[in-house]
Amino acid sequence: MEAFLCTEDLCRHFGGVTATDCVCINIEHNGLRSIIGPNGAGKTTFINIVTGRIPASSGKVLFQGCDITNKPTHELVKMGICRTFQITSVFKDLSVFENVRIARQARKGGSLKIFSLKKHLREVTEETWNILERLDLQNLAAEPAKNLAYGDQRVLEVAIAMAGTPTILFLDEPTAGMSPAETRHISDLIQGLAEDISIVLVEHDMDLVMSISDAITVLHYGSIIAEGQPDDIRSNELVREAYLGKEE
Amino acid sequence: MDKHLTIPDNDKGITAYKIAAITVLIAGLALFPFVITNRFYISLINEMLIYGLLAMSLDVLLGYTGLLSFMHNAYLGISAYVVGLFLIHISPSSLWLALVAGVIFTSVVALPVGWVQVRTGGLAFALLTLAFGMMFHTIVWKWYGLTGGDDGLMGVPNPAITIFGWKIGDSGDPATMYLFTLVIVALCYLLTRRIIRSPFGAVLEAIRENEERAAFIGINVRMYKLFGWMLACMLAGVAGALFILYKGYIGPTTMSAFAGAGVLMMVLLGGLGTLWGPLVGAAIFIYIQDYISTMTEHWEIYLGMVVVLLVLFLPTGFVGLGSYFKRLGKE
Amino acid sequence: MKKFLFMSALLVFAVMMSMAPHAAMAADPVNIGVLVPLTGIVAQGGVEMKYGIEMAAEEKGTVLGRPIKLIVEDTQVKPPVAVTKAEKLVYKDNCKALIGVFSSGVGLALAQNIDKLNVPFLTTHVMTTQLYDLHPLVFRSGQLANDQTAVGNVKGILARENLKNRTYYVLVHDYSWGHDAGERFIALAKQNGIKIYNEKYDKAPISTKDWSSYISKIKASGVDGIYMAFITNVIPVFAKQAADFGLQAQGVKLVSAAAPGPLEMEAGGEACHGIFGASDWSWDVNNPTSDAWEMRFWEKFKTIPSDAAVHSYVGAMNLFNAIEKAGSTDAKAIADALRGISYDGPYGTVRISAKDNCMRNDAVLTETMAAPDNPFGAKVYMKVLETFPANELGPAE
Amino acid sequence: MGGALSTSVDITLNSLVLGGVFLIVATGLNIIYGLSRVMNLAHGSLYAIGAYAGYTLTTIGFNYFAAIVIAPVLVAAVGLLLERTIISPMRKRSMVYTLILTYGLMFFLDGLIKQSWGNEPRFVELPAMIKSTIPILGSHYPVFRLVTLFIIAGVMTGLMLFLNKTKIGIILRAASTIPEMVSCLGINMKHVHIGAFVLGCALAGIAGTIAGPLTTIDPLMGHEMLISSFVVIVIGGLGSLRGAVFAALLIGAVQTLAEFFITDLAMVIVYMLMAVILAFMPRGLLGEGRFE
Repeated sequence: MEAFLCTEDLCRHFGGVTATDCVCINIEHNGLRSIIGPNGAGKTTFINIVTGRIPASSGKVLFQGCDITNKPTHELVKMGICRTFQITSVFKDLSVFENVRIARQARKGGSLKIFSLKKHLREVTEETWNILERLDLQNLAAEPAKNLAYGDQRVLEVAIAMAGTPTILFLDEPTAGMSPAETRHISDLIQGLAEDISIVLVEHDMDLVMSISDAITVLHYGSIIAEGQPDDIRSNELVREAYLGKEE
Repeated sequence: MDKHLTIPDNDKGITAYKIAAITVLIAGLALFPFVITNRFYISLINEMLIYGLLAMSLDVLLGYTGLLSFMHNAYLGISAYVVGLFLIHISPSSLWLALVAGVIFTSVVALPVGWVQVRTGGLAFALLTLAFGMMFHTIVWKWYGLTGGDDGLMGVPNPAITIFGWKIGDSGDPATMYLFTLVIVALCYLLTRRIIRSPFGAVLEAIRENEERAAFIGINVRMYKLFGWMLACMLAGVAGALFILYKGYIGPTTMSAFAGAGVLMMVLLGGLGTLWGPLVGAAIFIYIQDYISTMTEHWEIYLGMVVVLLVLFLPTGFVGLGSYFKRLGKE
Repeated sequence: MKKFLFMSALLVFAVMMSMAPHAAMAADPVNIGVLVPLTGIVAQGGVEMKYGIEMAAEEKGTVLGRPIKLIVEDTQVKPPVAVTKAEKLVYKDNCKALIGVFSSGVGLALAQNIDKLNVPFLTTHVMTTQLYDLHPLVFRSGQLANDQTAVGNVKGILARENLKNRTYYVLVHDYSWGHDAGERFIALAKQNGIKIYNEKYDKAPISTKDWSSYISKIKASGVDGIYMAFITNVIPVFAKQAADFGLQAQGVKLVSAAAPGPLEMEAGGEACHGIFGASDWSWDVNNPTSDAWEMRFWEKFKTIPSDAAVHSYVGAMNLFNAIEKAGSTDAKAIADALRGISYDGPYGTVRISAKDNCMRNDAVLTETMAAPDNPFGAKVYMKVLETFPANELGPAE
Repeated sequence: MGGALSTSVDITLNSLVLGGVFLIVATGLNIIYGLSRVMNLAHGSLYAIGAYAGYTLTTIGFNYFAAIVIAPVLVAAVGLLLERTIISPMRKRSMVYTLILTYGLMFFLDGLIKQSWGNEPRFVELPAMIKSTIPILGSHYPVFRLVTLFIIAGVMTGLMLFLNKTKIGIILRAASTIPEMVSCLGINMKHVHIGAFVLGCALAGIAGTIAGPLTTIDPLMGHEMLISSFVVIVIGGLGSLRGAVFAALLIGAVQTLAEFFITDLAMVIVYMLMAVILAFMPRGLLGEGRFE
């Protein structure tokens, strides 16, 4: 069965340093795959290449069979490949509602209308409210994004990504800097999403990863050292070495 | 109304106060030439309106799309020269044809320039506008045969202003020209205000706020930056056409780098991202430049001081004053 | 925000109201608009023009029994600024005539707007030949026009052994006056057998500050004479930089299309020695009227009397006499009175020709050199070598 | 007296002198931008203040060489005053406001120059021994322009030694590449910013004092120099000192040749090159430039 999204020998060099070393990965239609690895393992670089933020040095990225390597970001998003960032990236001065609405409008179309008013795009407005309600942000709708608490801003960013009706969603350390309560809220949310779309989660919180992932890939120095179910990974010798170093 | 169809706060929309304020303002400006028949003030307000339109067009670029242009007055200059040359050489009476020719030529020039400009952002974009602006300035300054070089364009006729055949007056007469300018500037303002509040305008604001996130929600950032650039240049083209009709003269100094940065100051004086703020900013700048300079030779010192103090203590400009005090009140 | 918007709309409206002119002043004095460059590179020339006009107004006292009120505005030698200031003088300050203006670019731009302004416009330092018979309300009574200077310079060169058989390199400022001065000299010089190195004369932008490449080009051409048409302030600058390259030391002679002002020559110092040029006057001219005028000017302003000042003085006198002769401040009446009027001033009779609205007067050929002792403390002065009668200068009448 | 050889000597030396002045002004601008990310539009006015300071010093009795040392110190003092009062609060603000602030500052300084020194062009009295010309390959070239070349070379080598050899210099260079790291090493970034701005202003002052006798000293001399120095730092690569050397010599040569052969459109080609580099090679000629 042809993979939903797969990469063939994807490489990326920064000068002499190889950040991504011939990674081949297959991602299914839905379900939650986590990518873990020590700091500097090349997790974020991998996501940056796949989502078009930085060009690949060599190798291919295939999405539903067609080659999307180095395509411009906005075309990838139109195909349903969305992401959030390690450092929260939202529209600070715009209201929470506008943050999600503009994402919805960009995805649904209507951006070229220069004479009609925003409220004339009825479906966009309605769908925006639905997303906000699903993520429990509706009572913050009028607040400018910059006034939100850190946790809420992370949730907003997920909302923005969801407004792009993604078919595959890359989440780059969504729970970084969150309180346990907020982490639980996000992980329930992610699990809910994973039912109908494919989620790729980059995360350091091992308990979270082990508890909700369907499959885990472990990166170390840019290449895959282990892949499989959470239980296999927990007991895998190579993974422990990568994290804890060799026992003398 | 169903909650799901309302957009919270972001669009105050047209309220009674705002309509009243705008009508009072436009009525006041329209009655002005009949109340005060002294042609000096009519010309002064006329110049304020024209530079206000130019400052507003720069605000579309800077305040709404977040792109800083050093020499936006270059596109005013190009349009003014084209309209002037059209009136001198092609047909001295057809006003509307000249205006359209000016705006179209400016857009035709602005398109390829825009295509190169949008490949950059931030400081590179600003320096690129300086490079292109100085290029146009040097061409106009050196092409003595066509543009008259340092002397500027001489002998630009004043065609009659006719709307659908009905002759309103001669564009040489300040009162008629003033009303003509007022109508065109008001139309451009209302049109631009509508565009800014449209879905297209929302995309521009998203690009201003966070260009990378805008790309990551599916916006073709370069294409929309180019549209924003074209809108700003076309409005500057209209301002240029009005300038040559009002002043009957255009020279390289109007297109210089320092006049360009002057327009930047007008936008700041007025207030970024408020669209009508720059109109107020232009009025203040012209008032200082034309009126105070008759009082003292050293008006530049005062203008420099005003700008420095403004940037340090009141970055939101005079128009932002209101929200500034409101915030002070709230804290 | 809403309330604020309403308030600011009223504010703008109120500001406009406040600019309305206060109660019309008693229409007692005759207002004359003076347009001179008080900032920019020719500010010194502008100040001297202002002094000349002020002196004339003071000595004339009244016109039509009413005091003369001068309202001075700075043109910054920029055409758009001059147009705005002229509008202010005529519409706001109700001036009945405009006088002054330095540079042809500004003069021609104002002449274009004269129908709107509808007042007589007497230029005292606009040398372009385009002013001949340009407009019924536009006059010249001041610095010689380019054709008159060309005649003076060519005659002066032909009359001097050490100037006659030189090859001249023509370098001009790149604007209407510079081109006009260059073309006039080259045409007349070729008729009289004076050798010209570059008949397609070289043009340099007005903003040029470093003349080294132009000087190197002149050195490369091996000429022994330069005919320069620069704005007066730039003459000593060019002369000094040419001296730095040793041009004058190697015997190159400089002939100028415009006469530099005395203070600029002082600043230039030795490098300005040996510059030839035709002009209307220099304080070396000695006749009773001229000597008396020099002393009055020196007592009043304590600055070296210059031709820019004396032109403007004579021009102002012509204007005041014309208003007196016209018997009213009506623009057309003053204009008609100006045609044919004349004034016996420091450099003889200055008559405004009825045919082309421009003045005719005697001219002198001068050479700059170290000044003899003089009451003004000048170190450099323009020695009068030869005088040319008015009928040899300017288009036939 | 003519001859192609002597002309080429003239052209080369003239373009070297012009390029040298561009280099010093551009390096000042580069140091200020490289270290404190402040694009100083008032740099041209500081250049003009340097020229006027040199002029006033020579008129009140200092000789030319003393003036060349004292004037830049005065301009550096002005720079320090400006940095402490209006530039440092701008550090955290967006680039747009810094540009507009320095533009207002330029208006303010130009107005002050006009008020204190008036509008007429001023001339610097050169010491007698360097007023003459000496023959080089058949062309009489002014001595003081050669002296100026040596001064320019001296200033640049001094600067390079300062940046490469002294402790402060290394800190300045390090801070221009990775400001965050330098502050982690316990170096007070405030002093680095002050040092950079003052050094940049001093360089503008030196260039002004040197250029005084070469060109006309009038209030507007700073405007053109500002645009030329922008062209130089962009083509050389923003913040790249070595890039500025090549770009300055290139622009100096193009401008001198354009004036010599009266090709009007030469400067248009320069601006086109600037546009191409900005759009397609933002790191500049040597690929060392960086846009923040």
